[in-house]
Amino acid sequence: MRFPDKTATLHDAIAEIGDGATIMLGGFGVPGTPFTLIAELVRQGQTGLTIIKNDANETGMGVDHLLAAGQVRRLITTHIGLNPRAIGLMNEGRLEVEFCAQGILAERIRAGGAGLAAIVTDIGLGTELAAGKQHVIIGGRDGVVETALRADFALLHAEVADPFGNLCYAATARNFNPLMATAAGRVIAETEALGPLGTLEPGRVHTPGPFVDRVVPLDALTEEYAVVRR
Amino acid sequence: MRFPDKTATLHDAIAEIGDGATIMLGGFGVPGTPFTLIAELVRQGQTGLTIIKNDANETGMGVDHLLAAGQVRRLITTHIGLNPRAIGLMNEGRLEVEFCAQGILAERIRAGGAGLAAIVTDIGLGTELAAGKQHVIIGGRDGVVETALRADFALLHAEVADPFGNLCYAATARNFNPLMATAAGRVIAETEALGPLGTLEPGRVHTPGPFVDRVVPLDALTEEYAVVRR
Amino acid sequence: MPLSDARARLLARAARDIAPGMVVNLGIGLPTRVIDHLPPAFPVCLHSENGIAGIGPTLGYDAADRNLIDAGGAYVSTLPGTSYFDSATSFALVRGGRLDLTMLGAFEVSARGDLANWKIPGLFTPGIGGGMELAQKARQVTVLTTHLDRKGKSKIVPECTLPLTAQACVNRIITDMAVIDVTGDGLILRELRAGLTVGEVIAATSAPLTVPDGTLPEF
Amino acid sequence: MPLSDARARLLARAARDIAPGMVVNLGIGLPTRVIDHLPPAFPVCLHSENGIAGIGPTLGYDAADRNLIDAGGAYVSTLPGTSYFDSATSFALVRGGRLDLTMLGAFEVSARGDLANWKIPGLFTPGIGGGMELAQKARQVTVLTTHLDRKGKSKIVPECTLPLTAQACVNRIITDMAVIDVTGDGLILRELRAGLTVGEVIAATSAPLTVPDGTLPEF
Repeated sequence: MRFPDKTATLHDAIAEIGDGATIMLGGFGVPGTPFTLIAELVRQGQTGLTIIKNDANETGMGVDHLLAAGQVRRLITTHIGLNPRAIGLMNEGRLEVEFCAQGILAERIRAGGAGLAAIVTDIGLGTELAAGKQHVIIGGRDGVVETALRADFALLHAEVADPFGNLCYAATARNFNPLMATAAGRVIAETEALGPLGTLEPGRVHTPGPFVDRVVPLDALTEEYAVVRR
Repeated sequence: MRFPDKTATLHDAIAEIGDGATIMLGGFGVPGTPFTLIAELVRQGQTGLTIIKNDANETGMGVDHLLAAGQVRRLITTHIGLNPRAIGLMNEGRLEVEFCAQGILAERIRAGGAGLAAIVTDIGLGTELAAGKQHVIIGGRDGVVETALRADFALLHAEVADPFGNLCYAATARNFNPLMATAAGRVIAETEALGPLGTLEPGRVHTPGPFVDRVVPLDALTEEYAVVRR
Repeated sequence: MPLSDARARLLARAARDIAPGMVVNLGIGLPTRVIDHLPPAFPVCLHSENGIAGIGPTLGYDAADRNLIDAGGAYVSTLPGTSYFDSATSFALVRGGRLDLTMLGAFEVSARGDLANWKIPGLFTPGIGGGMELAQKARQVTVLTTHLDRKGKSKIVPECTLPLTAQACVNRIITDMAVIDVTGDGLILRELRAGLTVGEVIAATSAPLTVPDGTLPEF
Repeated sequence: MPLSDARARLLARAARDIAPGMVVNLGIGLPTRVIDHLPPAFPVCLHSENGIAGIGPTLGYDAADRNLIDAGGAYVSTLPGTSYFDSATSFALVRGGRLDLTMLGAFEVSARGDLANWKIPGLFTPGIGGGMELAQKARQVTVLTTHLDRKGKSKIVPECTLPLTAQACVNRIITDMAVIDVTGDGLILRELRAGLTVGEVIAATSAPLTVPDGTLPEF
């Protein structure tokens, strides 16, 4: 037995995405953000996108390019404080923004990946984030129903991958990547290093190959991946 | 900065458990079952226990000793087909057994560990496993509410640990261990190898130290851990 | 035809339903044996619910790793590209739609694809294990079973009498007599074991069977 | 007393609330600075919600690892015993009760411990980030803040006017003027910054303060 080879070119991997798609993007700040896949999405110009990402990156980086190009209709996120364009577009009513508590965003994505319909939590009770959401009483206690999130595509950034799609993430670049890897119809991972099958010991794999559809090896890392000097 | 040392003797770690406790036990079959911690629990003789474990092991192994000693009042599990004593006690009404679908048991434990109240799933709809459970409609579809599980104690088996409680599991000995590590008031891990802090690279850790309360290094592995020749 | 030969044909036929690149979970018993009928180096990823994808060949006791089993307790091995994960991730793979195919045994399969394979009240109550989620959530669910039980009664029934594993979950039934698809229009006979007639299969099946026009393929 | 000195006292006082062995999350801004006031080799595990436990010293840009930041974006380092994990596990640690203490900033804290620290409608809407779960679920929630806002108004108020981060979540407030506990009986003044009188603190606090009998400790 052997495993299928899922390596693809940058162009072909992103060309599968159509207008109006819902796309999860890995990353928390710079680490784990798939800047190269995002840049190709900007180049190809798909529009009307719903983006699910922890944050909106910073000016001139990642999600900001999608916003500048007017490709994003809706953003599901936890914090956009470092992106004035995102805040501006939201305030002007040109970008629909749904805020989640960070760990609840993680759980909603994970629930989608795990084939669950929803989770029930007490997070947000008594605040505006629980307003308008379905409630359910569990064991006598009020709970907020947080529905599962799935996407048409997940774009991830890995440190090391093999052609079957086994992925390993560096340090805090892990963040939302392994969760999103489970929660999209098609999962596309860019990787800094691509090794043959067997590169990753079975116990070191962060995202198992069966979750991944396309592996795009990166030739080089652009400036966006570098240390940010503020 | 440094981290607290959580190593403990076998006796002291298990002596914290009182009669009537709810205890999660790692393992799926032999791999990952904390046989030494269980043996000490049998030796100390706490009674009226609720055990949460994937399976009931086999005759003469692990959970079977607790059943033989009459220490278990209730068992929450997925499959006990390899333990005739468990089936017998259940049929005689001397052991209360709650069966869960295996992945739903995993999710209920995980939900407890993640501080959620419940998950909502379509697993079991139209079968006796959903009978009597709370339902909720999510986006127009019927869902079963599966409540989160937590325990007073979780007993785990690790391959490698450090004194802070960072744990790594071998091969398929991982199974329920990392989930249970998050879901108990007190988490006790036996380990085949104990190394100094730094033994485990940060990216290789399966269970982060903050989840663990006691680390019990094993002097030797008993026969129960060995390959089962059927 | 001796049963062992009929079983070999069943297994060989089942193996042909595994397409290159699939992620597959093979249930305990008959389904596990399908793997022996795949060509060498066939590109398939075998999943087991205890937390492994990319299972390699089964090992004897002397070569076994005590920590490396499949969900049935067999000692297995790894291949380049194998991964381990916890039980939550293992079932995320199943329920999240990444399991292309599961092959499962059955006590009963109904005309609309209900499956009963886990409990015989009063006789056999081992618990459901991972079977419910495999049956309910794999993209394709194929039942592998002898057509008749030990008493000679059809296992393919109008309605299941035993507690269900999952409702309307089975897509295909492969037996030692026939290949039958479960469709919105009921059960459709697709293939016959070599040497059997349509009449013999219909006679052995207590649920209604639709037989397409023309000659059916044999296996 | 210059503000910088008052702030240093606030931070030093806050550091004394970190007990050996604790798992602690320090919010962005003032709370992050508490770490500089701990003794060397103090046994504490710093958590950050982006997926790290056991944070080591902050690094300058030249020594930084581009993949190793805390939730505030500072480049940090590891120690022997550090671990990385995904965002779901990171918040399992918080919501599951493994975070012993968080120290957070505030726009407003109410008499019953409601916290508002994330949104000023019309002016500042960055999103909640991880703050809601830290405030709601850490075993101990301490607010570190200047006692007065820039306009000289009390940040400790009878009722919050801004959108809440979480209800009744704050256990203790440490300011540049006082240490105040939030209890079932309201706010209790526990300690004074050296040189201040009880009257001065009461005058600077718009919420009712209970003052215990006897001399209050100074910090």
